[in-house]
Amino acid sequence: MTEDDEQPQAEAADETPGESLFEAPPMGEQERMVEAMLFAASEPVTSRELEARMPHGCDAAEALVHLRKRYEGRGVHLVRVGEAWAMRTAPDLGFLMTRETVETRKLSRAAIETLAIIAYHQPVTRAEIEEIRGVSVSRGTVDQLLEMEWVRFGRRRMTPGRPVTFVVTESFLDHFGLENARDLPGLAELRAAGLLESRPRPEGAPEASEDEDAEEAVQTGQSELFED
Amino acid sequence: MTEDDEQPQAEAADETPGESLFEAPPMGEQERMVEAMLFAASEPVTSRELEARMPHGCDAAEALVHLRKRYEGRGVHLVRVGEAWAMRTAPDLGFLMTRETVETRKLSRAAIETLAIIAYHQPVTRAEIEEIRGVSVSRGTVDQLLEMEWVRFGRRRMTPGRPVTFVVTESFLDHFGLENARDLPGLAELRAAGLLESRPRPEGAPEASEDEDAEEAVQTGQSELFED
Amino acid sequence: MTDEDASDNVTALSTVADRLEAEALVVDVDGYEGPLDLLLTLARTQKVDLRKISVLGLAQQYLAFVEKAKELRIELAADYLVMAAWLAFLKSRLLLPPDPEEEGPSGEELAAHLAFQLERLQAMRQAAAQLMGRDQLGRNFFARGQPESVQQKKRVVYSATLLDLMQAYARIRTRDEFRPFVMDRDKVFTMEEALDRMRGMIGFAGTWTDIQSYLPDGWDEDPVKWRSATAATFAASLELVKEGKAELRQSEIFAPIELRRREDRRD
Repeated sequence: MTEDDEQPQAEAADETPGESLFEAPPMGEQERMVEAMLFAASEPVTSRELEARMPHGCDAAEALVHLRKRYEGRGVHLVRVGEAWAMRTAPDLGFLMTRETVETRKLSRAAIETLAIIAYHQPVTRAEIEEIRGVSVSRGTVDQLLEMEWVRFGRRRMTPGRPVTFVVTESFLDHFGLENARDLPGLAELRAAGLLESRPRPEGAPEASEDEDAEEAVQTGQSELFED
Repeated sequence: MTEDDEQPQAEAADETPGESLFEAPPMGEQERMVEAMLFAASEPVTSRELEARMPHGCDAAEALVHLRKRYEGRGVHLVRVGEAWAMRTAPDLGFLMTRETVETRKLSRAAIETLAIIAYHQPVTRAEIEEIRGVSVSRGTVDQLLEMEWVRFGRRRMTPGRPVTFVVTESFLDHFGLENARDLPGLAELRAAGLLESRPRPEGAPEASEDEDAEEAVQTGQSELFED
Repeated sequence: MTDEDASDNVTALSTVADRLEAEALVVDVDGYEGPLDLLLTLARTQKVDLRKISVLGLAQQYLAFVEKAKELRIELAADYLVMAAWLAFLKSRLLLPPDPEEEGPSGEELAAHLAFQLERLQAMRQAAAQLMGRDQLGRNFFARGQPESVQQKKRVVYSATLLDLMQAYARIRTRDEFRPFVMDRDKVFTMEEALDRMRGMIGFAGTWTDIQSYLPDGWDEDPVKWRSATAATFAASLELVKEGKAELRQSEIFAPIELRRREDRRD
C-alpha cells in the first residue's frame, strides 16, 4: 500500500540513491518474489502491480527479465499477456494436459475389406476397390482409413480422368507388424492356413444394403472426393 | 501421436521393458514434463498419475528428484504431500501474497483440538477423542472436519462394535505443509512421554458424558454416521 | 446467564480473602469445554508441572468451584456434578487409610490417571496450537493461482488384426469360387419350368422320343445350362410317369432315355 504511494519517489530515489532509506533486496531475492507472486496469482499481473507488493526499491521489470531467462526451455514459461505477466506451461507439453480415455472398437466390415483391398492391390483406385468388393465404397469408410493414417493417397493413375489411387502407410505396416505390403500372404497361403471362411455370404443385396454409408455417400456427393 | 497410441500398451510393456518400442525421452525432457504438469495442477499429483500421462518408459520419480533440486531456494518449491507432489510458493514469501489470501473459516476450539487429536492419535475412534477431551464430540465438529477434507474415515477398529476410526487426509498434510503425518511437530516427544498411548481408564473414573451437542446429535441420528 | 451477570455477582459476593481464588473461577461454565477442561484450568493455578500436581488440592479446588457456583445459583451441567461427586469420592479415598476389604483401584491409581488425563489434554492443546502456528496453505504459502485443468478427452481407437485383414480379403476374393452354392437363376432350369414345358408337348409324343429333344432352345450350348435343363427335364419326365401320363425307357446303361405318351387309359 504505502509502497504503492512511494513508487514515484522510488524512481526519484534511483537517481539519488543516497536518499533511499531501505536497501532493496538482492536481485536474486526479487526474482524469487516475482516468481512466487506470478505462480500464485489467479490472473496475469503487471510489473507495476508486482512492484507495488514488493519491498521498497525493488525493480520488478528487471526481476522479470531474469526470471524469463531462467524459465527459458523449461516446462513452464514466463509469458507476457498484454501489459501483464503470467506463468504458463510450455506449449509443446500441451499433450500432457489432456487425459485421454481410449476406447477401442473393431473396424467395420466395410472398412476392413476396403483396407484389405488397398493393401493387396495398391496402388488402387476407388473404382477398382468397388469392382473388387462389388459394392460402392462410402466416403466415410475411406475417410476413416485416411484419418487413422493407415491409408494415404498415392499417385494419380495415368488413365482417363486421372483417378487418385490409395496406398497403405508406414503406420499401417507398423500396426500389422509387416515390413512390406508385399509380405501379405497370397490366397493360396491363406487357404493353406485355413483362413478362408468356409461359407461366404451369398453375393448381392444383403451386402450392398449393409454398407449403408455407401448410399449416403453417393447422395452427398462422394464424387467431390474421388473424382478430382 | 504414435506414442499416444501406444500408451495402453506402454503399461503392459512396463512389466517387460525389453519389449519397449520407443525410447523414453531424455531425463531433462521428463523433468520439463513433470514441471509442467505440477505447475498446471493446484492439487498434489502422485508420481504414478504423472507417469501415466507421460510417454512410455518415463521415470517420474527420478524426474521429481531432479526437479526438486532445481527449485531449491527458489520462490516456488516442489513439496511432497503424502504420496503426492505439488508446487507451492516458498513460505518466507507469504507476506507478498496478502492479495491471494483466502479468508479461511475460523475453526472452533473444539474443532482444532479434535483435529489435533485425530492427527496425533490416528487412527482414532470417536470414543477415544472424547476420552482425551473429556467431553463428547459433537457431530457438527466432525462434520466440519470431514467437509473440509482434512479428516476422513479410516479402517474400523477390530474391537466390539467395530467402531469407525478417523485419520487425517492428504489435503490436511498439504494445508499444513507436512510431507507426512509422521512429521507432525513434537510427535516424537509426545510419544516418548507416553501421551499418545491410550491408557485404560481405571474402574470408577468418570466417563465423558454427553454435552448438549451430543444429545442433539443422538437425536439426529449420529449412529448412522458413526456406528455402521 | 451471561458473563456479565456472573462476574457482577461474584464481585459483589466474594470476600477479599476469596478473591484470588475466585479470579480463576470467574468464568461462566459455558466457557469450559467440560469438567476436564475446568480441572485443567484449575490445575494451572497451582503453577506447578502437571506431573507434580496435587490431585487432592485439585479436587478441593474443583469442589469449591462447584460450591461457589451453587451459591451463585449457576446451574451446572450434569457432567460437572458427576465429576464433583467423583472427586469427592477420590478425595475421601486419598485422605482415609485404604480399606483392605475394598476392591478396585486405589485412590493413588485414580489420582494418577486423572493427572495423566490432564497432562494428555494439555499436550493435545499445545500440539493443536503448534499445528495452527505452522505455515498454512493459502496463508503463508500458496498453490497455483491459475491452475490449468486437465482435459478429459475420449478417443476412439479402431483396431483390426492382421487376421481380420486377411480374412476380409479372402472373403472377397473367394466369392466366385463358391458359385455352386449360389442359386444362379439365369443358369438354372427348374423342374417346374420343365414340367410346364413338357405338359404342353406330351400330347404329341406318340412315339418313343429321346428326352433330350424336350430341352428348351439354346440350353444345350452352355454345359452348365445343359446339365441343369437335362436334370430338370428328366425329373419332370419322372413326375409325368408318376401321374400316369407318360412312359420312360432306356435300352441300356448310358443309352438315351426315351419317353412317349401313355396310351393305356385311352384304349
